[in-house]
Amino acid sequence: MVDDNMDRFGFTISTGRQIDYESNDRSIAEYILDKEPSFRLCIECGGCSATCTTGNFTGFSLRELNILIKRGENDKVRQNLKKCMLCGKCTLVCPRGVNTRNIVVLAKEAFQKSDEYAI
Amino acid sequence: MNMRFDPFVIPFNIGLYFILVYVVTRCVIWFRDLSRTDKLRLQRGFFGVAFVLSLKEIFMESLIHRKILKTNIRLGYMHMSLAFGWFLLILFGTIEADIFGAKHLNAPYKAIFFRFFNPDHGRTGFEAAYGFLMDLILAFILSGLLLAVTKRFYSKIVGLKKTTRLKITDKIALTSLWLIFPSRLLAESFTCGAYGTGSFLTGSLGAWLATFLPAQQLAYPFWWLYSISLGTFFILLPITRYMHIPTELFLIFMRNSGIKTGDHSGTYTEVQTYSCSSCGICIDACQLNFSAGITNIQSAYLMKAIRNKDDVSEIADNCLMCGRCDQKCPVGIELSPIRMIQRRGGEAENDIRNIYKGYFRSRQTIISEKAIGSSNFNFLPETDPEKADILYFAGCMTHLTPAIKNSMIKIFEASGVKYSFIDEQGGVCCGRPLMLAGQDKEARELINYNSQMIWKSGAHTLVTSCPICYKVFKESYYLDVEVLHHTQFIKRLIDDGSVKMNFLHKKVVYHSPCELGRGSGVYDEPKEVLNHVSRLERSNFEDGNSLCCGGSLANMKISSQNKKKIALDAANELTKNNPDILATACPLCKKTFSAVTYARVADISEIVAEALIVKPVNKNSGSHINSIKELANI
Amino acid sequence: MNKHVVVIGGGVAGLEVAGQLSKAGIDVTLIEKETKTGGNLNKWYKLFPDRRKSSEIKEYLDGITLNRGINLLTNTTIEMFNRNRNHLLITTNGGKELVADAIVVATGFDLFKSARKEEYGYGIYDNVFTSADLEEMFRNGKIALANGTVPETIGIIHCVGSRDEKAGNLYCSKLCCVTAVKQAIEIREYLPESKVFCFYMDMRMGGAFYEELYREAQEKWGVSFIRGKVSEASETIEGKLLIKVEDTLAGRPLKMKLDLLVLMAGMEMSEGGKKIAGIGGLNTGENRFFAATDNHFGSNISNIDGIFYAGTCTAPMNITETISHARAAVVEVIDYLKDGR
Amino acid sequence: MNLEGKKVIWNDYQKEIADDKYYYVRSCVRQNFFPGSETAFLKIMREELNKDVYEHPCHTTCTGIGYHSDIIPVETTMTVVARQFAIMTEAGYENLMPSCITSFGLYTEILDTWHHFPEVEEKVRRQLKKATGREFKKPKNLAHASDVIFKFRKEIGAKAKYKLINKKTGEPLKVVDHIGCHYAKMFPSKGVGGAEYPYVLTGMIEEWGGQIIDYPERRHCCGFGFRQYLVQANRGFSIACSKEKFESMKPFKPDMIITNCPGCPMFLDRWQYVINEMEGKRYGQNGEGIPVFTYEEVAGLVLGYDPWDLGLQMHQTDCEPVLQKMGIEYSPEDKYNLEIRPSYTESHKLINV
Repeated sequence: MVDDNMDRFGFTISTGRQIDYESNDRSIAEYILDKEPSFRLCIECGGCSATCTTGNFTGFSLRELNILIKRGENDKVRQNLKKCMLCGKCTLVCPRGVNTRNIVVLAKEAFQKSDEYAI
Repeated sequence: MNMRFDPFVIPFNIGLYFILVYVVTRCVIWFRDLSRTDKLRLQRGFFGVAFVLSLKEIFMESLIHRKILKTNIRLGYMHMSLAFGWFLLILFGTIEADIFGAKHLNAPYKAIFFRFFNPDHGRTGFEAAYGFLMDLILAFILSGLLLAVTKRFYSKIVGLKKTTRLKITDKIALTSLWLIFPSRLLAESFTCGAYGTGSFLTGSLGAWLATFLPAQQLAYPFWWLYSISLGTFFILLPITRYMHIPTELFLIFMRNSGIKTGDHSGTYTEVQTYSCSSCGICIDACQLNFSAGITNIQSAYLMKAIRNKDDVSEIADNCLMCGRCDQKCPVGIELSPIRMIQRRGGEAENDIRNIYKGYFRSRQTIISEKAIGSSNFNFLPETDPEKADILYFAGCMTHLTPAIKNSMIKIFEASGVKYSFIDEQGGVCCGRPLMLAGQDKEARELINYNSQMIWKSGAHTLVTSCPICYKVFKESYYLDVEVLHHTQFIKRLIDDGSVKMNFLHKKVVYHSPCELGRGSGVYDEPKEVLNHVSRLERSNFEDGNSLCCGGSLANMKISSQNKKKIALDAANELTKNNPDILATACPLCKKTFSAVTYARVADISEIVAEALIVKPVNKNSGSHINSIKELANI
Repeated sequence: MNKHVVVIGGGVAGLEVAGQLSKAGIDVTLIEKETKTGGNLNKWYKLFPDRRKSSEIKEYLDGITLNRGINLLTNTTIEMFNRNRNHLLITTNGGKELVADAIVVATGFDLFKSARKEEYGYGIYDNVFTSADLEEMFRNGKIALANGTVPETIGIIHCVGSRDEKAGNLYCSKLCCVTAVKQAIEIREYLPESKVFCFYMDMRMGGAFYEELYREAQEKWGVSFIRGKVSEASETIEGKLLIKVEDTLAGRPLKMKLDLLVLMAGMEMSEGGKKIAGIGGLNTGENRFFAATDNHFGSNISNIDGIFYAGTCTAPMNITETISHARAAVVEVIDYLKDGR
Repeated sequence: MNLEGKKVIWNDYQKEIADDKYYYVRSCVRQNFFPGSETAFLKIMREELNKDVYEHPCHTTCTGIGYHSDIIPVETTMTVVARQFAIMTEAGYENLMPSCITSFGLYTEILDTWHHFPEVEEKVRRQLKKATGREFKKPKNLAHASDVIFKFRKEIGAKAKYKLINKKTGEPLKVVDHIGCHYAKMFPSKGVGGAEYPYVLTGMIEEWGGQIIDYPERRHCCGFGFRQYLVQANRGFSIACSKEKFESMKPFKPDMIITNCPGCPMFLDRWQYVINEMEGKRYGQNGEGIPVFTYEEVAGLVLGYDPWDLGLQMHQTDCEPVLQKMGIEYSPEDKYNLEIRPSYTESHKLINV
């Protein structure tokens, strides 16, 4: 269909980057919030991403993943989560005492449980 | 007069023969399920010294309960009086029946209900003396029983802060157990009262009862009660925690034959879980309990949950893996390894529990292998480390405590050994944290990556500052490289005189990190190093008994508040006599403690660096070459 | 004879000044344009950070003023200033002449007129309210939409009329962030089922116990904080408010449907203040608030001899700061009245 | 929705609109794609309202399209605009009335720039003098053609043969207004009703019996965006913008869209067709599109002009549904019957001056 449009018109209707809060699925976030309330305390300071070992090698940012989970933008999270080495430096630097490692573990769990996202 | 048989013994007989058959079958099944090697071990053990050792241990632990006695005298006495006392009762009862009975080699019930079948036995002389002995043993048991009953209702008495919760079948079994000895007492007393026999306990009690009660008529029902409670207890045994009584014997024998828990659940794990008597000593040992007030995840509960085939994931993950319970467990169950197995496993399927399942259990295995999906560390760059004899791997945590890192560099430079700091720019995680989260597959990827790097460097020694790394390098990396924690390395430098240092006149107390101490058995070197440079003071929590700082990476679930509570308690304990320095050998411990205490917290490497006499070292002096040789144990 | 000081403005600052001066034995006339004193304090039901009732503050202030029988002129405004040697002559709207040895200007602030941020549709969309409107709802103990139903999703927009060149205010009103946090918590208390979202540019939790309140809002009340300035609101067919914002921390634009929108209106120099500045020739700053002669030592002193400032007519302040500033003004006045006169 | 609130804002945005003697400047896009509109406009101004509307054949594009596509430097644009002013000055007119919103925006922007930077104006004057020997006065009044129609909406309403009312049901037609971005978004004070809640078209609709509907993406660009459309690679974005608007207005079941910018009707009209071709989506009722009109066309319909004289056959989304609702008689067979129509020759005459 899309290619078909390309042939006929030379372009297709672009899809926006806008997060549509209502239509997004935040079940993953709810699963985590339920089991790890400290998830709420994140103020997106980025300390975790700054110290992150994986972050040294890739664009992996736990801060970003945290917020994407909360917004229900789960695809990117699913693709990146497994890069985490669980080394725990993030937990050590977090100024809000967020149990970051557990968030990663729970997120993996949650994805595992919801078929549509299974890693 | 001498009766042959009476119907009231039937319940007892049923129970007795049932349990005998049951236990034998279970042992056969367990044996059948063992791996080939373990089977061999067991066979060899049976005809070897292991058998003798086991008998000794069984006597010491299963009857006398030495370990429990050591940790908690009252609790120990309780277990001993019941176990050992009952054993004696049976032993001497059998002998009694054999000597004084109508004929030799009686059926068991003849011994158990001897007094019933020989009511007017024991009036004079040797018989009386023997009767006295039997009464004595009974009194011994009853005293223990008294403790047990009070413990149930008021556990403080036996010095336990927390006592395990029970399921209904346990309750029934417990009551029947409690009824056994009182009913025997009364049954014998009434009989004695009726016939005017019996010794100081049964005799006098019987005589007194007979003064106002129809002893003759009352004796019989109590003999029934005695028999029934025995029977019930035996029947229920397999589906209650009391299964630990027979299982423990088998466990002891297996252990002495050299069988280990390993990484996957199997017979040995199963036997261990059934050997747990839920004595609750692990609950007392657990800092999550006495510092953080978390009281539902201790090993006793884990064992129970596994036995009941509950979903244990919540319990299994909420643990510091400090290993204190392993150290304290009187039955010697390898609790942490079992917990790790649970973490590796996915959720166990919740199968319907019923009496039948209780008796004929399916094999104790993790149902679904925890599925985390293919992990993805292929972003890690190709490594080409510089060649070196000795590698220094600081570890992730050490990069958050630069003082340690810098001290180590200072020490390396001073010693003049040729080394290479492989994770100077921040390295790749050692893999242990993933393992502790039960994600072995992922951990293996990192292990392979680091192994590559270490192998390419051609080093013969690997020094790390982080006990977490140390443990995994030592246990899970297959390298022919000697792995040393920096405390061990410093010890060597001191021994072969590669470094000289002043004596700091400072009061130091040492906190042994879990992963280094209990985890890897490195207790002495750190203390020796500290002794060498400072005044090392003893604390109440040394070596195997040392506390956890609470910062452990092993606990995924604990909140930062609870971590703090644990750290605070531990720090307060250690700094009781206000030392100048609270020394540790782990960056994580250091970080955790620094946050909660005003005392100076320092890693041993820092203290050493402080005391170091930095002298220009002649890089190619012979002595230096030797020291390298020694280091490498060439 | 006794000294006489006229205090203009019967809000927190004015009342405190009047009270302290009369305590010091000085005759005070307090001029208030409204029928009753209290000023903006009356608009608030409970106060951050400890959520005490504003009426308690009011009671205290009345206690040190009205009940001490100071001369209070309500429904009164100033029409003219004149100087006669050391005396300041004031003409009120009623044509009343007052002779004062000193004047303390405590004209306070006005809330930013939220309708000026047209894109948020205050006064146009039925379910857009200001922080003050919400306080009124709290006072009446009922949070409801225009059609009387209970809102489920509530959005709070920070910095409405503050730090906004388009609104002509470059400064930070300081109190809106913490007010938003306080009101978010209160909403969750009234409506446990509701979800509350705060849209902020920066969380400015400068004051004592502000950050703790912020933490409580997240931890205990599950309030979501989204970093981004809402660009526009519009009404959907089902009467919900569709807002557009960039979730700057996710780096993505975001649209969301809300039942109710609360605008954290900023603080502006009051109209009364502007008028006084005009007729009295008092200096005002870029931010249109009164300009004190020295930011550090003279924050109460105006460019005209004998006229002093107290409270939010000089800059946004919370009540604690306002009262301190008022007391400082009293010290300046007494000092001024002493020397040479 | 609280109309009172809107009125408050409308009061803040009153603008002065000259009432006669206009210098009319045609629109590149409009005269090509909706020629009927400008013809109708002139007819209305001259014949219905008896206004003096002057236009000069030598006036050129304002270069707005090139300017907004970043291919013409602003000074060049200013000089070209200065030339239009010069021609107007020479003709003795002072009230500039562009047909194009982008021109309107551009003129406003230039005048504002000159106001703040007189030296720029001076430079432009020199350049124009050098290039063409012309000199100019700045217009006394600058109003978009739609402003003027807004000004005389009542007069037009008074002469109305049809109203924006569904003849059958008697219900007012639901009308979506779309204001060209360059009308007021740059200079809200220069637009009737400002930028957030523009009143210029709303006023006409109300006056002529229709009911204006407010929908979430009201403010959104039609999708032209100049380089967004002109560069083929960007067209996906252009059409996405239009789609966003259609999706947003659909639930309100609008009967028609009315615009005051030449580009907007073009895109709102043509993109409806393309979206339907691509995704088989239509946004009007019973499988039809939503007819899109220029304000001139609507005024013409209200005054009872023949739809085909207005050039409604040039629309890609059929207008018949609205014609039927309004109860306008029209002959379907004449739709594409391009015999000379008097109005055309008339407009040709004008151009051949």
